[in-house]
Amino acid sequence: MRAPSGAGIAAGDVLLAVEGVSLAFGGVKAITGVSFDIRKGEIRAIIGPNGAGKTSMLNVINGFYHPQAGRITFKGTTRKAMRPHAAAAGGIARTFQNVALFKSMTTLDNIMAARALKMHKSFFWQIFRYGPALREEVEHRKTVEEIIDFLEIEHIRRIPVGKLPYGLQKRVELGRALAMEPDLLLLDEPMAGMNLEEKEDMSRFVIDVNNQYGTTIALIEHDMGVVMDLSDRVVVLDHGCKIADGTPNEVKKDQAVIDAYLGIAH
Amino acid sequence: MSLLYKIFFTPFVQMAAAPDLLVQTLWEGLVAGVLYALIALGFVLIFKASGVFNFAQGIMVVFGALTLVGLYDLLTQYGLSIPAVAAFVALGLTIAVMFLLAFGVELMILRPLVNQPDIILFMATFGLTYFLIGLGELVFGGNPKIMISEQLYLPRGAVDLKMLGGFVSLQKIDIAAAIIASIMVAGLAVFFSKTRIGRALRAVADSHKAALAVGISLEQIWVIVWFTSGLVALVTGIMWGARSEVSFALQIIALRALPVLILGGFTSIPGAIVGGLIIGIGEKLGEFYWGPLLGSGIESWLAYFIALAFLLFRPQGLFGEKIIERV
Amino acid sequence: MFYREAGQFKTSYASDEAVFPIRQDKIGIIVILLVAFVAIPLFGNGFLLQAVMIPFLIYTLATIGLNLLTGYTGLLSLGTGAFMGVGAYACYKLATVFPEVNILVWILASGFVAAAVGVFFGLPSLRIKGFYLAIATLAAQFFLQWCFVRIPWLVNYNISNAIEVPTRTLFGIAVVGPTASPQVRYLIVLTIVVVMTWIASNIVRGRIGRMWMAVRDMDIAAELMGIRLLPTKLLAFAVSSFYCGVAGAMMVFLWYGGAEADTFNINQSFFVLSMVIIGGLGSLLGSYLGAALIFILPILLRLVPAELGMPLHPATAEHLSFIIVGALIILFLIVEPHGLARLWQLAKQKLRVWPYPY
Amino acid sequence: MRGEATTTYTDTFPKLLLMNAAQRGHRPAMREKDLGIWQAWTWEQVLDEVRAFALGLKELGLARDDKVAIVGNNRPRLYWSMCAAQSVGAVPVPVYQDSVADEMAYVLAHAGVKIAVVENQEQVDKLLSISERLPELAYIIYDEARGLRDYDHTRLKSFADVQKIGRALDPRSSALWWQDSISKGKGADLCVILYTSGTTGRPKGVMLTYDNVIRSSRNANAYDKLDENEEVIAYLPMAWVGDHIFSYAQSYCSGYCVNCPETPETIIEDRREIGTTYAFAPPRIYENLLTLTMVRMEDASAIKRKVFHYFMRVARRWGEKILNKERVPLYARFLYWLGNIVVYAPLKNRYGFSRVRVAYTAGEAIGPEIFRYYRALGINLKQLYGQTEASVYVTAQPDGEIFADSVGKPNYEVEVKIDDKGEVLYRSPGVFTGYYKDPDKTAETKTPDGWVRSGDAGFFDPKSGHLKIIDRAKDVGRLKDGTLFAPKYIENKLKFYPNIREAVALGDKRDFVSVMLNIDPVAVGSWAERNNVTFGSYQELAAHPKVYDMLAAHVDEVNRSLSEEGPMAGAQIRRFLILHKELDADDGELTRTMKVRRGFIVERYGPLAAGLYDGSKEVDASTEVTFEDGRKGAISGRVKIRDMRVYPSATAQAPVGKAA
Repeated sequence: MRAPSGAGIAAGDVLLAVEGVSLAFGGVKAITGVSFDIRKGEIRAIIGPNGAGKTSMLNVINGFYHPQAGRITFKGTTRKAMRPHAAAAGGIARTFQNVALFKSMTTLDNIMAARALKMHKSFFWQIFRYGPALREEVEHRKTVEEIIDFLEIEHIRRIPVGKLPYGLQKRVELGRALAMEPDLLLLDEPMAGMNLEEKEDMSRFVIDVNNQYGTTIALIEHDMGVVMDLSDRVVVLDHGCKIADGTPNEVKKDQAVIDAYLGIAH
Repeated sequence: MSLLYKIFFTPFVQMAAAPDLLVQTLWEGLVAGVLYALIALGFVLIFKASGVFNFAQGIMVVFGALTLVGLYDLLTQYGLSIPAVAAFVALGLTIAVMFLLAFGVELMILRPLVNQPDIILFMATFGLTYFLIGLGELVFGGNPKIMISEQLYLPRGAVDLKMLGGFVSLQKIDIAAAIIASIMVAGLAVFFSKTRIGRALRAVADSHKAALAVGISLEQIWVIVWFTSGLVALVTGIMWGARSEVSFALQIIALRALPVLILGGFTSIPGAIVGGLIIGIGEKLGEFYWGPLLGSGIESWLAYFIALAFLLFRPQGLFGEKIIERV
Repeated sequence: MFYREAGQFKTSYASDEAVFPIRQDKIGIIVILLVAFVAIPLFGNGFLLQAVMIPFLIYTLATIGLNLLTGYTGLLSLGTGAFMGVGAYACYKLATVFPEVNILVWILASGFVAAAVGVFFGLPSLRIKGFYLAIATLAAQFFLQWCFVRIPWLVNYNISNAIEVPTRTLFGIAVVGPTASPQVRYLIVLTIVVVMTWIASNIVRGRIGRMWMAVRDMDIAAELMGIRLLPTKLLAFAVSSFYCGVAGAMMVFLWYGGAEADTFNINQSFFVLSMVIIGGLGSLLGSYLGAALIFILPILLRLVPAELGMPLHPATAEHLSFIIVGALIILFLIVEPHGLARLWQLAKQKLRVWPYPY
Repeated sequence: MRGEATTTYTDTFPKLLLMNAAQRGHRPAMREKDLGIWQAWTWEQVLDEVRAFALGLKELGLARDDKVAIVGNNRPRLYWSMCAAQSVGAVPVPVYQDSVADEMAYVLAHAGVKIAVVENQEQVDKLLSISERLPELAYIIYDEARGLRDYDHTRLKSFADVQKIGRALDPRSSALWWQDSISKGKGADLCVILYTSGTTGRPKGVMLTYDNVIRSSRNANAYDKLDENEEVIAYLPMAWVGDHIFSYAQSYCSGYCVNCPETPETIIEDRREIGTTYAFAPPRIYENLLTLTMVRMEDASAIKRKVFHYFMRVARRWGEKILNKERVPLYARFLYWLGNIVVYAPLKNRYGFSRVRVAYTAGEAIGPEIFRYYRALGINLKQLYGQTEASVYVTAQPDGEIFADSVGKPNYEVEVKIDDKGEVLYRSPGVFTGYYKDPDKTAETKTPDGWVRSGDAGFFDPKSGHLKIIDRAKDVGRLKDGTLFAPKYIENKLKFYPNIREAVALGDKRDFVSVMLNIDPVAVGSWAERNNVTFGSYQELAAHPKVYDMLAAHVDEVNRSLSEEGPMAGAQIRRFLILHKELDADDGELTRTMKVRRGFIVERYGPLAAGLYDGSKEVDASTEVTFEDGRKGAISGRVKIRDMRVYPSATAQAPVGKAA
């Protein structure tokens, strides 16, 4: 796995910025005027009570939802809204709150599938699975095997992911995202529903990904302990509005945040 | 140029020129639509309650009609000389058969296949279709039969209304069909909104637990639903049978009714009714006024194109709300 | 228990991803191919070839075609029959307009016409899913069938309004038409089907196959991974229709020797669909097994009683076979919803871990 | 029978590497399951890798006679680094990768390690944590970079980087230098230091020369006719002499291929994929495999179970005979052939033993049941007796001469003798030169004329001429008349009977041998039901005359077998009793690992012990016990004592076996 293309952005510079983004379904407001940025190489946490619009925010960032207002700047190009394909091609990968793997496919195929964008050999070669197509297949298999090795999931390589325990599925999903060699990795509650040990493993992987490949990571997480340990900066949402933004310690002390978590209405 | 002319001008001229013909066409479309609606209703009932796309609906129509006629023949052969009595006894027996069918389906298909993917259940009803075709033909023979209309006191002949400087002839059977169908629909509507079982059925559509809360087991509900749509099928069968004849060709009309589902949605009863009418009328108008351009027989697919065209603008169907996909 | 895999290790990804990575399977497939290519043509009688093997193989190809669409990409189609028809009529037109070109070329070429039509009718998959899409494909079924009936140009204005297959030769041997021997036609069909199966397996094991399955299992995730849904689905429609088209062409030119519009009616579609389901969604092997069961079973139902000396009235036999096939479909779905392929898989797994239970 | 060892041969591993690269350059030398497939290296490629790394080491300042520690699971690069170190005249010191930091600190300090080649972050952290105690440690070289990205790399290098350094040198001159440095090495040089995991006291560094290792490896290869076509799988600790000989030395000598598993968890699958032809494992490995099989078969369908058990009976009856090429009736051959198709071959396939030619169990005694099971399947499982000090091979069972309770005959060029105290001594080209920096210990173990004290007591079985190990020498006692008394040996013989749970043998400094027995409540209980013997309690059952009769029969059999075993004949059992209570760890009668604590028991059951020797027929005993809930209570009862007849020694005292 080679380090992701920086696209001329040095570590510490803004990789992605959302400005005044608002999103609503019918009448229901999910996000209202939220702005924040993610710097290259950092681990950025997005936290907030349930229904704060965290997941919607990720959906906006990788173009699954199209906000009614606001701008999104990714790698220096500003758009009104991302498009899923553009986002993926531009190097945004993600995992999902409740695992969205390809259930009937094996671990290997799931991760290989994520290489689709990077495989270009023509249909003609595909049908013979020979020459360029085979070479391409093998070369990508190698990359994928490195990820499998990295996540220590060799033993489930050939098992359909639907049969795997939840914790492992989460890990495979991370692997699938990594296989896209993303510049920005969005993790939607990567540790939800895990036991302590699994959480520790997952945290280790997240950190390793961040320092091994220098991948920028934005994650949603409920476990405050984890957030405080992992993240460089935290943005806090509540009822679709940003109520705080800063280092874990700053955020921890912030009154608005405390209220929000105590459930005091605004 | 002249083609566009033919498409966008001539037909309307014709309509204006002979309004009585237009009315006549509309009427026929309406009747066809009512019957489509009935079949669609059968689909919807089952889909709502058991999430099954019942491919066998069409064959149930035929099977019902066949059974009725077949039983009638048997009865008359073995002594029952008074046609009317025989007819209604046969009707009763047929209803009983439809119940057995529903019961069998629940026992043999739904229960063992509960929680299987939709396509599996769909295939099962497909197997059921084969089965019923085979059974029907084995028992009653494959050759077309005449529906016992007059024995059931279904009117015949036509009333000719003088209007708009012409005649509009309404087949009495069509009027009857329209009326019966409307009664049927109204009845179902009442059944669903007023009765306890009916409410349970609606609950099932939302969640199986809810149904259990009402205190009716899923199995019972399935039986009821399949029986109900069996009755609907039977009625449809009688109507179509009375208009043409009772044969396996009838099952094709079930396929004709499918576009109604696209239009109305799989789970909406009003959708089925309105959709049925739209398709029925659209089909007749299209065939009568535009058909000649393409050569006849276009009604075999016209309905689908109407439905698809409609769908491109409103994917959620007539009465469905917009779906927000979540991840 | 016959799988002795100790000592079979892979030192390259290529060999690890071979079609039959296990030696015992390789041997098995070779044996089967020998039987199919040598034994059957040598010893099989006309009936076996004409009434059993040829149609079985042709249906297998159609089943593979539909399986690529429904099994691998999760797009339920009820228009298979029509797409086969497109292949047949296209082949007929091409073969009669350009008689100098070899017929086999046209049989394959007709697949492309079918593919084009398939793509067109796949367009609705942009907006609709599941059974809605299935119904949309019925539009194709009825419209195309209507075309076959209503457009005499397709059959060169024959009075019979049907396709009449002319005699054509390859290296001087009649391959299609009344004079073509069953052996020759069988070998041609077999070759085409085997090659196209191999190609299909290459496609589904590669990038494209994974994209299809991804779309099938979780289209949203696939989209967010940068897989464009519409092109992927349309490609599935194209390839699927290609296979069905070729199957249709072969059906008319190498089996029936003639056909009319009704040959490709909706029942044909359902027939093939049931083969897919019984065989197993998303399995090439299953396509063979399904076709075998659904097609050969009725034949047996007709033959067996006769052999037992109590010949049924053909009509009765017909009805019986309907009943039994229907019952069997339901039974199979209950026993193993994932079809014969899954049954085979389980059996094979048992054999591999023998004597352990797991 | 002389080994080929006397003929002139290549005398160091680097030279052997050159030879293999020249003779069989394109044959696989090593494989590792990595990234999903078996990455393979031919001898030529290995040569290249080793050369690059060796030159890199030299550039890092590694000089002759420096020590290089090797820490980690079996990985090709770790094996290469051994040869690389040797090629520049340094000495590899493999260390147990699971030893705690403190232990490791001792070994590395004691060996004075200059460079450590380790597997991964885990080991690096361990070493860094103790680095201040290792002043001589100049560099740590790691194989797996994972997680080490941000570490300070002044003293830390990746294996690949070191190779880069080596490859960066001018090819010609550096190659010449390397050749020269290799040719400087000779057979008498120190080859490796293996630290014996000290059960008692500090680990001792066993020094072995090239001659030691290479000659005994060659002899072993000759003994079992191993050649370059063997496939072995390396999964035992690299610091264990067994692995060193088996996965390194013997491979270099015969040119066979060594395979490293993907992870320790996947070992069984990996073994199956490779299909090893030559296997080497301590008994527990075989035990685990057998247990796994039995557990799995319990879940199998009834028919399958029946088939399995039926054919296992067939195998037990005939399998070994067929394997030993004895004459067996035709129907038996047929049945076995059938069973082979249905059960044996598939099972062997599951184990990955389908292609195995020779499999050894060593390290400790293996249960005869387990041993026979594998033999019965047709796997050529054999026992050998070896020690680090001997470069493993002392004795081994020749093909066709297999006994569950012997460790076979001396290997080529090995002399074995039993001293008057019954301790086994051996002398061979393989015996070590001494313990590193520990002349006293060396003197204790190694006599001036080159005999090594094994510390084990044993004797040569007069019938087979096989060596039998009876016990640790220090545990072996003497009867008053001076005859040898090996309690564990007798106890084990008794415990092979399912009815006997535990046995405690008395006799040291006494007139004769007597034993206290513990019945196995399950086995005896079911026996009682079958023979409608009624009993209310364990005590009642234990005291039942019929039970006594049954055990008496067992003891009698033991006596007969003892009588046939030369030196053991004198130590037959004269009297025995059955304890009225189960020996229990909670009462301190057993260790937590379920070994009997002889001394403790003797004093705890003083009256009984006395009774055994004062000739009384029965003794009253009362013993305090601890119940599950921790309450204390007393079990008292009348314990009968049986006299047994002894057999005349079947053979004269066996001569001190000199097989060489």
